[in-house]
Amino acid sequence: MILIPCPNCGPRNSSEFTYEGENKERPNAATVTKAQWRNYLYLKNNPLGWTTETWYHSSGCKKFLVAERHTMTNEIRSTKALGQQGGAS
Amino acid sequence: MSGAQGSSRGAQRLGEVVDRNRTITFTFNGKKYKGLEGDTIISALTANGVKIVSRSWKYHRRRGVMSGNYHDPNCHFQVNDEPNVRGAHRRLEEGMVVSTQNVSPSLKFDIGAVNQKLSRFLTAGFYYKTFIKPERLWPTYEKVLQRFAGGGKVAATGHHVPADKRYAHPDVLVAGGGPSGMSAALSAADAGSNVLLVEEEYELGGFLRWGTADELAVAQSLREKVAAHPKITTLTNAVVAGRYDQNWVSVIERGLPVVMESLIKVRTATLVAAPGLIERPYVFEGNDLPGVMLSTAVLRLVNLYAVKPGERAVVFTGNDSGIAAAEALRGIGVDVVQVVDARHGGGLVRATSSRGVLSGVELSDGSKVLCDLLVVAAGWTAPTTLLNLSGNHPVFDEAGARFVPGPDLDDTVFATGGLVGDGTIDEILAHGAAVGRQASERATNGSVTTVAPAFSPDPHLPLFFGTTKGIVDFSEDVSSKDLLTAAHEGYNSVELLKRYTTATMGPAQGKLETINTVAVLASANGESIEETGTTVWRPPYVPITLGALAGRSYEPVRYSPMQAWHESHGGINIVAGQWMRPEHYGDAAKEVSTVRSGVGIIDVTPLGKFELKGTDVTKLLNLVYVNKWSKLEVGAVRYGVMCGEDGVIFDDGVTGHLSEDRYFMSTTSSGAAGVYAHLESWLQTGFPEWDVTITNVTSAYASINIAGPQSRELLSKLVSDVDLSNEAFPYMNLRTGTIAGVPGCHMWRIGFTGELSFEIHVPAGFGAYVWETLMEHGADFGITPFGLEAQRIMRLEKGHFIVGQDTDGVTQGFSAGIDWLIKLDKDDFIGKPELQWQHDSGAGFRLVGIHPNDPKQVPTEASQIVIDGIIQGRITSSRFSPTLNRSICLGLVVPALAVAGTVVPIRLPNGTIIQGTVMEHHASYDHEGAKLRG
Amino acid sequence: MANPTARSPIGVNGSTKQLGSWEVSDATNSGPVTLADVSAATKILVVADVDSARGAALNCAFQSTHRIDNALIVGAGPGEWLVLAPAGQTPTVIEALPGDIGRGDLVDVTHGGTLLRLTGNDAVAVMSRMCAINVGLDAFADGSAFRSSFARLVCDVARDDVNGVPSYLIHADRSSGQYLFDSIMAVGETFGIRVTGYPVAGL
Amino acid sequence: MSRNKPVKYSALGLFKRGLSGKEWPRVWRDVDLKKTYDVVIIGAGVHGLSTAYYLAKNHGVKNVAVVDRAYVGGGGSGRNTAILRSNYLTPEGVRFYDRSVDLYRHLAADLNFNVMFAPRGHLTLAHNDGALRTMRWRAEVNKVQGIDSEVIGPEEIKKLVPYMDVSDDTRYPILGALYHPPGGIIRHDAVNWGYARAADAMGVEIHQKTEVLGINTAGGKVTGVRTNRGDVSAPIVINCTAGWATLIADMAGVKLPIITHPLQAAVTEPVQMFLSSVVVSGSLHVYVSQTDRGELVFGASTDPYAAYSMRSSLEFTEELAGHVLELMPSISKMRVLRQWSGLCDITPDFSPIMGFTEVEGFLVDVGWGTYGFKAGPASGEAMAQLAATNKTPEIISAFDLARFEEGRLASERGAAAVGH
Repeated sequence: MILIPCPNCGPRNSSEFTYEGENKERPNAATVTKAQWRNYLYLKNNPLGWTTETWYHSSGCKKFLVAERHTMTNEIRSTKALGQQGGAS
Repeated sequence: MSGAQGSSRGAQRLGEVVDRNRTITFTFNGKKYKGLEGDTIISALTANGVKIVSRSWKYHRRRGVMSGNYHDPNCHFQVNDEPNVRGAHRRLEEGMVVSTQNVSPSLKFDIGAVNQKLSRFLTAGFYYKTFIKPERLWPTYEKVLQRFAGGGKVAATGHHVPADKRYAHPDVLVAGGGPSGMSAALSAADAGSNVLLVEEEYELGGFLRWGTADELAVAQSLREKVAAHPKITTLTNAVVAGRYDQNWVSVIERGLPVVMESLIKVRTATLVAAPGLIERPYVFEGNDLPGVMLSTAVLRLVNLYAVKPGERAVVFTGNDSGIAAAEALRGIGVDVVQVVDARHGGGLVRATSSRGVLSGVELSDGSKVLCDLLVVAAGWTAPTTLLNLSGNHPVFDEAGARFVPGPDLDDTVFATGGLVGDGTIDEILAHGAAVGRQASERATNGSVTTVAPAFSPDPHLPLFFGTTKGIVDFSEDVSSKDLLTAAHEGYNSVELLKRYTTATMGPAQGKLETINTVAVLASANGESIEETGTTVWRPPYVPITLGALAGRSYEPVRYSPMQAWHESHGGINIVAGQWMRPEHYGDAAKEVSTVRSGVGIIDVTPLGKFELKGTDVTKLLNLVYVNKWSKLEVGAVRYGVMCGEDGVIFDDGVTGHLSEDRYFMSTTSSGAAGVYAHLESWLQTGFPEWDVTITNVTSAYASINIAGPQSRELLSKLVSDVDLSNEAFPYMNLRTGTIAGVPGCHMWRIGFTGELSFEIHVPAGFGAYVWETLMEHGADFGITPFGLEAQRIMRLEKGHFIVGQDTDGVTQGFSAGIDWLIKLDKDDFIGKPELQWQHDSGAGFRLVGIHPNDPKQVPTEASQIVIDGIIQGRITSSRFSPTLNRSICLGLVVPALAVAGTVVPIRLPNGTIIQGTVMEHHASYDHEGAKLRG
Repeated sequence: MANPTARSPIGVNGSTKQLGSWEVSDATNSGPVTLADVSAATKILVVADVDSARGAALNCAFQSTHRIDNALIVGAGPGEWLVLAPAGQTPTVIEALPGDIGRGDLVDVTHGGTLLRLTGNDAVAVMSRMCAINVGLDAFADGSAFRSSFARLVCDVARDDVNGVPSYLIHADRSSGQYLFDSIMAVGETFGIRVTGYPVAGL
Repeated sequence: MSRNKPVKYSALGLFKRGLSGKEWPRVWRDVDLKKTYDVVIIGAGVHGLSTAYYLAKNHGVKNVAVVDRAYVGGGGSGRNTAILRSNYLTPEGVRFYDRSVDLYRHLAADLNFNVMFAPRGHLTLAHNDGALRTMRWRAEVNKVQGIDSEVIGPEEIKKLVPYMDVSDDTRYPILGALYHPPGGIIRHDAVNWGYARAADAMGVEIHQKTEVLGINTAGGKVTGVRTNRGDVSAPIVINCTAGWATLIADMAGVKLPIITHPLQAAVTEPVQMFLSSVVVSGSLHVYVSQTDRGELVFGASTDPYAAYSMRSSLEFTEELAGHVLELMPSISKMRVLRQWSGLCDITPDFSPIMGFTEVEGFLVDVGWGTYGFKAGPASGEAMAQLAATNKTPEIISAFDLARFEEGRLASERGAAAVGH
C-alpha cells in the first residue's frame, strides 16, 4: 500500500485516492486537428522512472493533487496541491 | 506402517514446554493417542513412537519428521476440516482429529507408492514429453495426474467466520523474538519508540529456548525485561508475513479464540528483521527416510518436549549444532553411536532403509553403521524474505556458505541476528541493541548516528550435497538427479529450472531447498553459486488463510429512507450498485396499468443530486453538458446529457435553476459518484478561478416520483403553498414548498414514465412520513407503489434510453438519437471535437425504436441483428408493453438500417430469426408528450 | 394534518421518544463501549475560503474541532467545516454562525448524514479495526478530526471525549447509516458493545 | 551453424531413456549472436516465440533471432493465470481469440510438447442485471460466430461448481453466468518452452540474457538493434514485449498509446480437486481455477495505477480473498502460498496493437493488457504472416496502430473490467 503524502491531510494510504494519471493540457477545441485531439485523448507518457501524475483524494479532502512518483519503486518524492505553491514531501 | 512403539517421553528437561499433569487425547488416522498440553502434533506423535507421518507428493515415499519446525514439509496434516496444518507447529487440542493427507487408501499402504518404482521414468517434466497424442485422451490422463494432487480436503459446505483485521502504527516493528530481536526491541523502546515485537513461536527466545542452561537463563531474563517494558507490545504465535511499499507490513496472529488467525496491517516507521536462521537439509541418497532429521529438529524434540526421536543415533555435522544435538540425545538416553564431523574430514554417503524407515548409514570411510536416527547439521539459510520484499538483493557469502543481505537495504529496514552474522550471545545482543537504536533513531528523527558492531557469518563448510543423489525439494519430491537432468536439457538458469522441475515452488517456498537447488545447478553449469544467483522470495513469508486475508466484509449498502416500508409491503429487492431497490411489489404489469390510468409512486432516492452554488455555475453546465444552459430561468429545469472527451455518453439527468446563483442537478443513480468527481476534476484542475461550490445532497433528500393522470390531484391534497396548476407550474419547471407539512421540498414537473408526474425531493428524515402520507391520501385514487421494473417498462414505452443499457462504452452522442440536444454551435464543451467529427462522418450505430412484427414476441435483450452473417445491430431494451399490448424494443443499428419502416432480422438466443420494423420514433407511447404536459 | 415525524436512517430497536420532529431511541445502556445514534443532530456544511471572514471567524483548523456554545465545529476539509449541534437547532445555528457567506456555500445537511457516537475505553480498539488512521489515544487526541475511509465509507471522525472517556463522533452519508451502525456493532461484539439512546446533552 | 537435432518426445521415448539412463538433448541451443538476421524479435515470451515458430514453419523464414533480456517465458507469459477462452464481446475479438484457442487445442501435437490444454469450461458470473445483459450480449455475439457460449442460471452453475454459494441472500447474489465450455487452462511455461524448442529445431535462434539497448533506423526504416552483446542488423524488427512495449517503441521513435499497469496473481497451497471450471466474476474482480496440482490460482484486475514495479501488494490478496469467499465461503481455511506480479500494457480500447508503424520494418505486437497469453498462437501466426508477406492479415486488421488517430477504436471496453 503506497503511502501518499496528501498536502492537506498528511500521509494516507493510496486506497483513499483515485489515480488520474498524467494530466495533459487540453487543446483548443475550436482549432484542434484529429491527430492533436486523439493524441490528447490516448497518448500518455509511460515513463520508467519519475513521473508527474494527478491523484484525487476521494476518501479524504476531496482535492486533486499532483505527485512525483517513481514507477519502479513507487517512491513518492513530492506532492503538491493543485493551485498551491510548494508542497509536502 | 505408522510404527507406534509406546511412549518415548524422557525425564523432565530444563526448558520443556509441556505440562506433564495435563494429558490431551487425539486421534491420528483413526487411532487414539495421548499427548501433553504444550505438545505439537509432531512432538506427541514422536512421543508415541510414530515415525512415519506422511507420504511424499510425487513418489508417495514414507516421510517422518525432518526440520521439526513450522516449515517441515513432511508434517502437513488434515486436522478436522482444516487442510495442510503444520503439525510441527500446531499444538494439540483435546479431541483433535488428525490424519495424513495425500494417501490412498492409507498411510500404511499407499498405492501411489508405485510411482517410486517408476521414478526413473517420472523424471522432472516427464509429463511434457508424453500424453501428447492422441489429443482427446489428455483430459483422461489429466484426471489420473490430478488424483496424485497433494494437500488436504476442503468441505463443500461451511462458512467463513469473519476475523476482524486491525491496523497498528508502531514506530519500530521487530520481526523475530530471538535474542537479537528482543535486544533490538528493548533498545528501541528504551530510546523512546513504540515497539511491536512479533514472534512466530509460542514464546520468545528463539534458538535459546532449546539451548543450554545458560542460554535458557539469558532467554528468561530478556523475556522478563520485554514483558515489563511499557513501550513494547509483544505478539507470539504471530508472524510477519510480508513487507510492502513504504513499510506496510502484514502480521498474522494465530491461535485466536473463534477464528484461526487474523491479519494486522502495520504501518511502521522502521522495520527490524530478526528472523534467525533456518537449518538446511543436506542432499544424499536416503536423505528423506523417516529417521533422518536436522539437528534443530532433534534439539526441539528433545529439549522442548523431552521426546526421544530414536534409540540409536548417528550424527553428521559441519557445525556445533550437530554437536549440541548429540549432547541433547545423550542427555535423554539415546545411544549416539557415532558423530561424523565434516570439519574433521568425515563424510556421509547414503542412508539405508528397512521397511521404509532408516536402518543405517554408509560413511565415506566405507563403514556402515546401524541406526534408527540420523542427525544432519549441514548449515544454515538466512531467510532474507522481508529484506527482498524491501528491494534488497541477497548476496552469497562464500565463507559462511549462505546468502546474506546485500548492501542495497532500504534505509527504513534493518537486519540483525542470524540473518546478518554469527557470534556469541553477547555479540548477538550487542548487534541487536545497536540495530534497535538505529531503527528508533530513523523512526524518530530520520537520521541514524549509532554504529552497529561488525557482525558477519562464521566460516562454514559448503555442505550442500554429497556424493550420492538425494531429495532437494521435500515439498515437491524433486531430487538432485531431476535438477541435473533438467539443467542438462537446457533449463539451466535458476528461474527456468524452478519452473521446469517445480523445485522451491511447494509449500516450503524455498526456505529449506533454495540454496541446495542453486548449489546443484551451479555444479551442473560449472559456475559458482554467486554466478548462478538465487530466486526471488515472494510474499507471504508463510501461507495465510483466505479467511484471515478476507477478514470481515466491508461492502457498504445504501438504503433509501423508505426501505423499511418497501420491505414490509412486498417490495422485492434488487441490488443496484450499492443501493438496494424494490424491483416490484408483486406484479409489475399491474403497477404499469395503475400508473397509466390513475396514480403510482416510485422511490427514486438513489438519483444523484447535487446543489451547485456560485456565480459561474452556468459556465460549468455549459462545459459538461452537450446542450445550452445560459438562458435557463429561475424555476425552470432542463434535460442534459454529458459526454466524455471521446464524445461517448456517460450520464444524463435534469438540472433546475433554484435561485439566482443556485442550481440543483440530478444524475443517474449509478453515475452519481462519477459525475461528482468529473465536475470537481474540471473545477479544480481546469477552472479553479470559477466560483462554483458543489454539495452532494443525494442522501439529504428522499426522492419520490408521483406519476399518473391523477398525480396532480393527489399532490394537491398535501401541498398548499404552491399552485400546482398547469398554468402556474408547467412541465419542465420546479417549485419549492411544503408537502404534508414538511417544508423545504423541491417539486419538479418531470418524469421518466411519460405520464403527468411530479418528482418530489423531501428532506430525507421525512421521506418515510411523506411516502406513507402519499399512500394514505392516494388510497382514494387506487394508488400503487411501483418498482424499477414498471418504470423500465414505462420508460421504454416512452422511448427514453438508459445510459449504459441502450448506450455502451463507445456510443457517442449522435448515436443515441439526441441530435436535437447537441449544440455544436456552442463555443466549447467536453467532447465537442469528437461529436463534431461524428456529426460530419455519420459514423457509429444509431438508436432506434423497433417493433417486432409478431407483437407477442419479445426478443431477449442483446439479441443480435445479423445480415449476411455480419452483426448489424442489437436489441438493447425489450419488454412486453401492457399499455400497447405488444412487444416493444430499442436497438442500436448501423445507420443504413436506421430508417423508419426498415425490416430487420433479429436473431433470438435459440437461433430463431424474427422480423422487426424500425419505427419513426423511440417512443411507442405518446411520442408528442401530450400526457406529460397535461 | 399530523405533525410530520423525521426518522433516523437507523432503525430503533426498543422504545423511542420525540425530540422536536425527530423520533429517537431513549435507551440508557452503559458498557465498556457504547454506540449512540445521534443522526437527529443538526448538521450544517460550511464551505468558505480559509482566509475569508467566515473562514477566520469559525476559528477551527482543518482536522481539529472547536466548540462555539453548544455547537461542535469540525474542520472537515480544507475550507470546509461541519457544524454539529443538538437536534432541531438548524435555524439558530445558521443564525449564530459568524462571518458572511462569501464565495462558498452553507448547506443544511441534517437530513443527508448519519451521525454516531462511539464512547468507552475500548472504543479505540473498535476504531482501529475499522480504519487505517492511527487512532491511538496520543496520536489522535481529544479535539482532533479526520476524514478517511471508515468501514470503507468516507466518514468524518471527530474525537470529542465525554467526561474524560474517549468518545468519537462518526459522520457518514445517510444512506449508509444502517450499514455503518451494523458494522460497528459487529466489530464491537467482542468488546461487549451496547446500544444507547440519544444523549441527553443532545450530541 | 549446428542445427539442433530434434528428438521426438513420446511415452516410448521416456520409457527407453528411463531404462537406458540416456539424457535427452537440449531443448534449445546456446549459440553466439550473429551480426545479421532476416528478422529480430524482441521478447522471448509466447508472442515472440510463436511469431518465430510460424515464421519458420509457415513461411520458411528461419534466419530469425528471438532476443530477451532475461530468460524464455520470464515475463507475462510465465506470470499469467493461463486461462484460455474466446467468448469476447466484439466480432473481431471473438474471431481472433477463437483462432487462438483452436491453435492451442492442437498445439501439443503440433509442437510435440505436452502443453496440457484442459478445456475445463469457463464461467463468467453475473451479479446484477446489467452484468447479466452483458453476458447475454457476449453469448449472442459468440453464437453468431459459431462459438459455444450460453447464459446459464444459478442451478446449472451449482452443478458445475458445487462449492459455489448460489443462494440469493448474499451481498452479491449470483444471477447467472456466461458459460463457455471450450474455455479452460493450459500449462503456460510448457507453451513457451514448446514453442522455443520447436522454433529452435527449425533453425530459429533464441538468445536469452540479450537486452536490446537501442533500435537503429535510417531513412525511416529499421536497420537493426543494439544489444548488450553487440549490434545486430535486420530489416525487420518486431516488438513482442509486454510491460516494456512503450520503452522499446520509444527506441525506434514510435509512440504507443499504452500505459503499463501491474497485474497480480496468487496461488494457494494444494488441496484435493474440487473445482473443475474456470470461474470469473467481473463484479467481484476475481478469477479462479484449480491446477492439476490442486492449487487454486487467482487473479484480479490490474493495479489501479501505472507502474513498472513487479512488487506485490497486500490489498490485492485481501480483496481477492474477500471476494473468493463471497463465492465459495467454505474454502476459508485454504492458505495463500505465494503472490506475484506481472506487467500489462493497457490500451485505450482494451484491445491489442498489431502491425505496421510509421518506421518501416519496425512491427509491433503489443498492448495486450490482460489478454496476451490467450492470444499467443493466433498473434504469432498473424504477425509471422505480416512480417513474411508485408501485408496485414484480415484477422488482425481491426487491431492496427492507426485506429487511435483515425477514431476506429475496437471496443472490448464493455466487458473488459475483468474479462478473464
